[in-house]
Amino acid sequence: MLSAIGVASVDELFADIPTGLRASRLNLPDAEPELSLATRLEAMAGRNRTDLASFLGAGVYRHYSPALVDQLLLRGEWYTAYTPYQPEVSQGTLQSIYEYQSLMAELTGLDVVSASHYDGGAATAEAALMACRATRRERILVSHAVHPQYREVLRTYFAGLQLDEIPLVAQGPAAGTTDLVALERLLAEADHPVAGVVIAQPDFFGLLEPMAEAGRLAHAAGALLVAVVEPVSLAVLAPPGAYGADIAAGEGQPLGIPPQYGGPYLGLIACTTALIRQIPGRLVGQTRDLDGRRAFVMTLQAREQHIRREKAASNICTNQALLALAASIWLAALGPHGLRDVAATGAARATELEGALAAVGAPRVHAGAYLNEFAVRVPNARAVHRRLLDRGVLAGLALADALPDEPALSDALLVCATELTTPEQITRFATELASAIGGAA
Amino acid sequence: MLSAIGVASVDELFADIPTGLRASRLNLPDAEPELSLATRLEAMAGRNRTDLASFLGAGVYRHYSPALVDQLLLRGEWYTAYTPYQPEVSQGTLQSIYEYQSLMAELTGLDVVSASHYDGGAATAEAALMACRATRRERILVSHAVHPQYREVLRTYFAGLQLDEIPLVAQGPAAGTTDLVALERLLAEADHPVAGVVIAQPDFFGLLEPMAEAGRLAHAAGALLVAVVEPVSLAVLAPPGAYGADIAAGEGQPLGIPPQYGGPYLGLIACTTALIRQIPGRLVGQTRDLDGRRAFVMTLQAREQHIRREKAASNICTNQALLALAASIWLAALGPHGLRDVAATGAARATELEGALAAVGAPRVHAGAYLNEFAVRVPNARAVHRRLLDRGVLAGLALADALPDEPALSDALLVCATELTTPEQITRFATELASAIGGAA
Amino acid sequence: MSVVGPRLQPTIFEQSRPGRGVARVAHSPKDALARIPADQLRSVPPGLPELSEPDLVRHYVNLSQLNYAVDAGFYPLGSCTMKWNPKINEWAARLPGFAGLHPMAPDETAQGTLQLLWELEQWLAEISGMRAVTLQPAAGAHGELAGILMVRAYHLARGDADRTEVLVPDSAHGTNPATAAMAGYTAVTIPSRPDGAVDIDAFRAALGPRTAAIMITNPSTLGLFESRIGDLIEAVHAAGALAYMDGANLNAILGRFKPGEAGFDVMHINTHKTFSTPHGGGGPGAGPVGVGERLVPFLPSPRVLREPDGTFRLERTGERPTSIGRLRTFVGSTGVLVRAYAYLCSHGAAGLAEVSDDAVLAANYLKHRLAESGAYDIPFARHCMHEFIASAATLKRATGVRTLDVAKRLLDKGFHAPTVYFPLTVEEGMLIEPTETESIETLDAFADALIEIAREAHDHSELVTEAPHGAPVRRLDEAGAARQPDLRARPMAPIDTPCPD
Amino acid sequence: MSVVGPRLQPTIFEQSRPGRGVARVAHSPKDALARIPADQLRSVPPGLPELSEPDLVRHYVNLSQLNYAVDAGFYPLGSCTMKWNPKINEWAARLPGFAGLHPMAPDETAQGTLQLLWELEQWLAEISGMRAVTLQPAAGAHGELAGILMVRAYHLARGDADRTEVLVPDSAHGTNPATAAMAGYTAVTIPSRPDGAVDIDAFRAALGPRTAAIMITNPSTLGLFESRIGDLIEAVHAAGALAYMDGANLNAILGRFKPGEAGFDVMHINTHKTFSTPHGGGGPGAGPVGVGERLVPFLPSPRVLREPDGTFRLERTGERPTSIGRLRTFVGSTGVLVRAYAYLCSHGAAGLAEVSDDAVLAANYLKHRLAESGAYDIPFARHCMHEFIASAATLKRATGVRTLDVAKRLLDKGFHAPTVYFPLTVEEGMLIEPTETESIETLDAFADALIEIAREAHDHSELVTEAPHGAPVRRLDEAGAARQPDLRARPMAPIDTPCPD
Ligand SMILES: Cc1ncc(COP(=O)(O)O)c(C=O)c1O
Ligand SMILES: Cc1ncc(COP(=O)(O)O)c(C=O)c1O
Repeated sequence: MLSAIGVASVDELFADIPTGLRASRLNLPDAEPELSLATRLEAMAGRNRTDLASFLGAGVYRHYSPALVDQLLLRGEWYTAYTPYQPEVSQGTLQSIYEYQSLMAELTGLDVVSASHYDGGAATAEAALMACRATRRERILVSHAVHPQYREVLRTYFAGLQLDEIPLVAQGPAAGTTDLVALERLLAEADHPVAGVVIAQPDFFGLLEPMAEAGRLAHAAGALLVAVVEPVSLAVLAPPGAYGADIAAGEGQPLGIPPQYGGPYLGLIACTTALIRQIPGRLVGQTRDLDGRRAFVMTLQAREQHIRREKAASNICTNQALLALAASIWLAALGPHGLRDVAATGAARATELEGALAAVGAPRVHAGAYLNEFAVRVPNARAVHRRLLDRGVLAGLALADALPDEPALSDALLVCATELTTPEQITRFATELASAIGGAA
Repeated sequence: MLSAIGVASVDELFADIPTGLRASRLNLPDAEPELSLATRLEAMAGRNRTDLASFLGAGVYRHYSPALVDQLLLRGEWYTAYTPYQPEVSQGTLQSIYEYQSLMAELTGLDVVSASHYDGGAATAEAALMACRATRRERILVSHAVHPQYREVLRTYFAGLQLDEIPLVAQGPAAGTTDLVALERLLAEADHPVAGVVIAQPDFFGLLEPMAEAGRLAHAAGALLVAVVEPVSLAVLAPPGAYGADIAAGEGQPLGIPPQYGGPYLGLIACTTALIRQIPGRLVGQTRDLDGRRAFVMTLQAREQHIRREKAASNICTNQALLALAASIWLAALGPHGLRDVAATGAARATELEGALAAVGAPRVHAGAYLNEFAVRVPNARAVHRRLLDRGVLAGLALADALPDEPALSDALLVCATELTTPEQITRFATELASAIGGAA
Repeated sequence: MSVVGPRLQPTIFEQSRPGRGVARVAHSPKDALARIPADQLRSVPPGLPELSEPDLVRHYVNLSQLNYAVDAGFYPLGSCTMKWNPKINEWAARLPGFAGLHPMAPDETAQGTLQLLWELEQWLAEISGMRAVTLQPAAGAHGELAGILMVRAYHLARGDADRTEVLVPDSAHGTNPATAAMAGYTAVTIPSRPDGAVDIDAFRAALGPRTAAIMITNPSTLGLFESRIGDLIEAVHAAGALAYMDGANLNAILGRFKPGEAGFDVMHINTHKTFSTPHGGGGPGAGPVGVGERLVPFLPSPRVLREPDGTFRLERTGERPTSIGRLRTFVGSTGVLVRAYAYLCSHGAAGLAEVSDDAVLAANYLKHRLAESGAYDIPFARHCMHEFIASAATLKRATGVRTLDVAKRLLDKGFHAPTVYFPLTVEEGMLIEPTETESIETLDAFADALIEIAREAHDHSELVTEAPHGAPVRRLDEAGAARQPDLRARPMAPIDTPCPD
Repeated sequence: MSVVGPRLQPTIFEQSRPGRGVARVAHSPKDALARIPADQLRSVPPGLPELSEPDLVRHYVNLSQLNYAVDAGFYPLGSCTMKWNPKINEWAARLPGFAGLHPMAPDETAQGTLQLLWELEQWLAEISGMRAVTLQPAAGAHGELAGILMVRAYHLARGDADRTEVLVPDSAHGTNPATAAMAGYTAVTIPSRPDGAVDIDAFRAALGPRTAAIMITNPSTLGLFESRIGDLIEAVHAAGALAYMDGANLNAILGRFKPGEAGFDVMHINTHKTFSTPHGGGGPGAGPVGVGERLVPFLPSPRVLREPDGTFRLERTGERPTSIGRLRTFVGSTGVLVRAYAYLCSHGAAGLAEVSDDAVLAANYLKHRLAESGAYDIPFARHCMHEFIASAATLKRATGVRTLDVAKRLLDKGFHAPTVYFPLTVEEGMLIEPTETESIETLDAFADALIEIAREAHDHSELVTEAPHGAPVRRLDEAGAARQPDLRARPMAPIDTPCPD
């Protein structure tokens, strides 16, 4: 090839790099043959402890993934294609995204679904920005019961905009949920008109929020309601479209995507048709080809960065299409009854877990209704959590770690159950907890 | 559908089954949903101990399988197709078999390769029967150093024919290999003309046999030489075609196929062009389509049961095509240098192993050359073997179990090394052996 | 590249270029082979191909797309039961504990697999109505060999050495007579009745003191249940012979008919037909064999045994001297059997009965659609089991279009063809087996396609006789392939060894 | 069914039939939801489809075959670096210890992954010449946002609040100006030189006290290395601004140019371009960001820290108050990063340098083939980096055939099209990036195809303007799709709930 090009060495091709700017030697290890790399990676992966009886959820939930899901995802035709720029040879990807949009529309009750965002936190931030664009206002209210890490992401994305928190009800049956009185007050601040109100359902503590009422309050003030949702819960919980949310955002990981230490995940954004021109990210629509055959194509691209550049709805380009496909296959493999069974079995196991923990002296912190996750009060929660870890039980999340500023929660553990939680694991947790509480006391 | 067919119930469709012969109720468990089945199977598989430092070979060898191999095998287009009866829509399978035949021809140095048999033992029996057909004789001589379980299979297949064993050299540098003097004597028995001589290379003890000389003796007596080969060894050892074997048979499992407790494996049979009409099993040949395009098709089917029925070369129908594909992909992924590295690294590790075991008092039993497997003398071999198992070391095969009738081997272990054997495992084996010998003494 | 049409591929040898391979394992030490005598070493290295990973993977991805497969479409290949292969089965067989287990591993390290095998034997014994089951055979034909060798051992054990014949109908699968011959018997062919069905009376007539066994497929290869099977078995036993059932068609009768209860002495089961272990482009499969009381002593060794303490072990060599011995190196095609076990557990008792109900319903529905259309002959009007025969005999007389042409034209319409010209006893026959896993939409689409082909045969017969038009290749020169066999490629590029670096 | 031509598929909703689904998990207890207030429960169940396993799997198998993919063929999509995705990477990411790890798992249970992330940061810092790296961003654009937010934090931390502009060339990827806007900056577009290349002098002229940063892609989106980049960086720093490098084209310069050494303050890396993590039909990717000394305090949290005892941990919330904070919920797209790590280790130092050598060699070879043929314009004659621009401008004037037509015709010839009309600054441009993993046979076949298309444009232009002819669909009505957006299917069949049984 060199002689065809007419150079004597590859070095000549790099002549444009000024001598003074040439790189120092790459100080890196030598190439590792596949066998030794595989052996080393297996050992590294083995140092992670994924063998624990785990009650940790906090926004990431393990669910059963039927064998067919990953077998299909391993087809190179899916994962080694790129953005469907040439739709004639990308109908697989395009139709799968259209179907993903349709599935999410069913779950959320909202008609417009974007073809994926980075993850739940980033999607929530994008949804909040979207509310600002749609209302031409610059202030967002976010419930304190939204996942603390989502709130951190919101703060990062809102560096130049205004972000205020809605406090929680402190006591009584509604403790741990968004304080609607405070919300009404914040919405009423005439100098600072609110673009959107962000509330999670279920909230970070697993509690069910008064979404419909919050929506009425927001709308009365000309603001949009952004619901942060957990998609598996939507098998049984009222969907955002039903309680008047304008935008739903959330984390698609529970739809059969492995936890894999934080990503790649699947950011969900759905909205009403009224907001279609404001939604960030890719959209796929149905159309026809020259011969009249149904086909699918990326559409409404005038919202996107490659057309609108600095005026785009978002800078997103690469998205999470493969995860959207994974979620679609998972949902289609479970079907409506299977998804309901997953959600309801999680709730049933959570009821058992609540009983078992209460019986050994760890009662719930809050009184409100929950689906499959809840906080329990445990003396010396952090020490107990660590002790249980040594006994092979991952006792959920010590809330003192997640919300260090809230002394009221310093002795609480956030625990969850799913259909993968077995009665044996619950018994084991309760037994170990009993002895740990005794020991730590 | 029932009404279209014109019946009131499915039961009517089964009216032909006489009442007296109807089945009793199926006394079996209820259907198990995928999640609970998966959980149970995982637990069952977990009860097998595949975490041991293993030195067990004895005809089955673990080798590194590059990640691409299984990912390709999981493509449904391969494993959910059947025998390529419609070649126009089966060129994938057909070309892959043609390539398999070509790869095996390269390894064995023999030009005709059948498209797979059940496993090494069955292939060896078929090869012996083939020698009988080709020579119109009914007597086979099999070396006592052929794997004892292959010899059992031969006996089963030869229920009506004559099968004699060739004894081994008992002492000296050739101990453990086939006794050529005895072979010559057996071949000379005029009343019982010999169809074929079956010798394994390497033999069951890992030793290299005098194949060329055995071939000359066989041919001088009008018999064929059937070489039982281990395909990975053919990267470095002289191939059957080079030392005059007429037929090669063997186990293809070492070509990257998982041990999986005995199967499915890959029976190899290759032969010289002279024997093409006698080879059992499927053959794929190159041809053209109506437009002159190159294509592949099953050929010479007049040898097969579906055409020749009771006069067929064998009753084989379903074969091991998917394993032939697996072996082909594995070989192509390693390439000539990779395969050599696999074979030679096994030999190098075996040298280390020999040294380490000799150093702790377990010297080799035989003096002859070996590739990557050999027998060592260990006092109380069976007890030591069991004791090492408790310490996480699978110390090869206690020959007393495999060859119970041979007191000379009752204190011997057959051990092997491959490229997957690590220096740490060798040290561990030697250390544990030293303490076990001490303990058992 | 198949998105713009399937691409024929050069062979891996044609794609090979020296130096393109990937080093997957570390180089071996230079002196690794120094201790091996030079005359035992290879002088010319094997001419394996050297491909980069992209070239290699693309080769097999593109080749795979030249295949028709159950994972992509309907495959009504009669007698082969190309049913759906649930994906959990593939997952299960790959579990490291199952896949990584050495077949000579000490019993105490193999309890998971041994238990699975033992339980699978119980399932199959219950389903077949047999006393005991061996999982050892690698395929149906291998099971037949096991069965007939047990028959032989049985007679010899009773000192009954004169039985030299096995009776087989002419409609039998070729493996039946071939097996009889392999086991040292003379296969006596019993002609079928004019209607193609097995002739029970002809069987009875041929039975005698030389008869070692009959081999019969029930439901028959025509997809019909033999209602006089009870009489035949009685006659066989009266003649001192044994009755072998080829169980390839078991998918029709799960929960409805247990061959062992009906008096059969021995039968094989094809897991790759009835129990959804995949066909793999020609294999692997597994051919478990069930036997009645009389043949239990002769089962192949090693059996899987359950100890009083609930642990499992393999029978030791020589432990049961009546055994016919080993049929293969190790205990069985365990990887296949794990899949069969997963399938059985997924279905359970009721689910298995439903499998047969649905398979028989689907076949009768398809048969009805074709009969009603008048497009093809349906030689046997009565209800079929899980498959049925249609024939293009009338169509051929009218248009010159043969069954083979119809089969090729089906490929153009996106379907695999049925089994054609089997059994040999039916003129222009096609054996159509939809299996239980196909939707009514698929069945209808297939019937519509067949009916349309018949119309095409009348209107533009060359559309059919020159089919397929849309497949990667057109019809092949099979005679040429056999005349001048080209069975292997030759490496294109010289091989350097040892490694060039 | 694609063996006889790709098949368009009905949607999963159209294939749904009540009762066809498979029960994959046990039914939940009847009273599972009794404790939840009715008004919080859903009244109408979601209309998810109900498909049998065969229908479901076939749907996705057949759909997949409608895609062009790197695993099946050549994908020279400029700027996207569609290189080979080694299969070991997919295996590694699926290891249960990696895939099953919860992102809030206590540090002591996550040591394997934490070590991998920490080591990967070191690799990337060494490759980029940067002081430190964050692995958090989910894609290139996300990395840009992280980078520009750090720039903003840097200026603010110095009390320098008047910098409101980010300078971006008009040839930049759309994400650059969009990112500047998202971070609250005004994106100032700098026109390119007439020859399309970045205009360093125009940049220098626009620099001033309002400039927060420049964002520049080097090698440029034309595939040219900016030889005056050193001067520009100097000018940027002299103006008190920072220099951001869009590292999407890093594949050209591994081991040859380290942006950090050259003075860039911040850059992002696309693992899904340079380090072979797959593109996944549009994602996921990962966009690690490297920073120089000055920006280290502002890196997103949490960072991965190595303790003196050699263990690893995640930074705690609030531990480093200068941080710009979190950009996403958890630490990063770890599953993608495992793949990148595997890729880096497989290559090692020498292998990575070879990647760039081969990528640049392949691009120059292809460029030479096209230039020599005269079939297309090659606007920039000098040696290119890993990609180059060809143009159909002259061809269009002669034949009316546009770059878009050439792209569509390439599909018929079995190749994916290059990136067309990007950067926007070149008339009828196509950005061709072969990557390092393609063989010379593939490069030649692609060049031959392009040259043949030019010939077709002259001889039978409608062959080209009406292409593709062999793809599953012809050209689409994109305007219609936007005019009347149809963004979702509606379920066809009513849904029963709870479960019908
Ligand atoms: C009726 C019948 N008998 C026997 C066999 C032989 O089974 P196998 O192919 O598994 O050896 C088959 C399958 O091809 C068959 O259909
Ligand atoms: C030059 C350039 N910059 C930025 C990006 C954005 O990267 P991503 O798509 O990962 O967000 C891309 C990729 O599309 C690119 O090519």
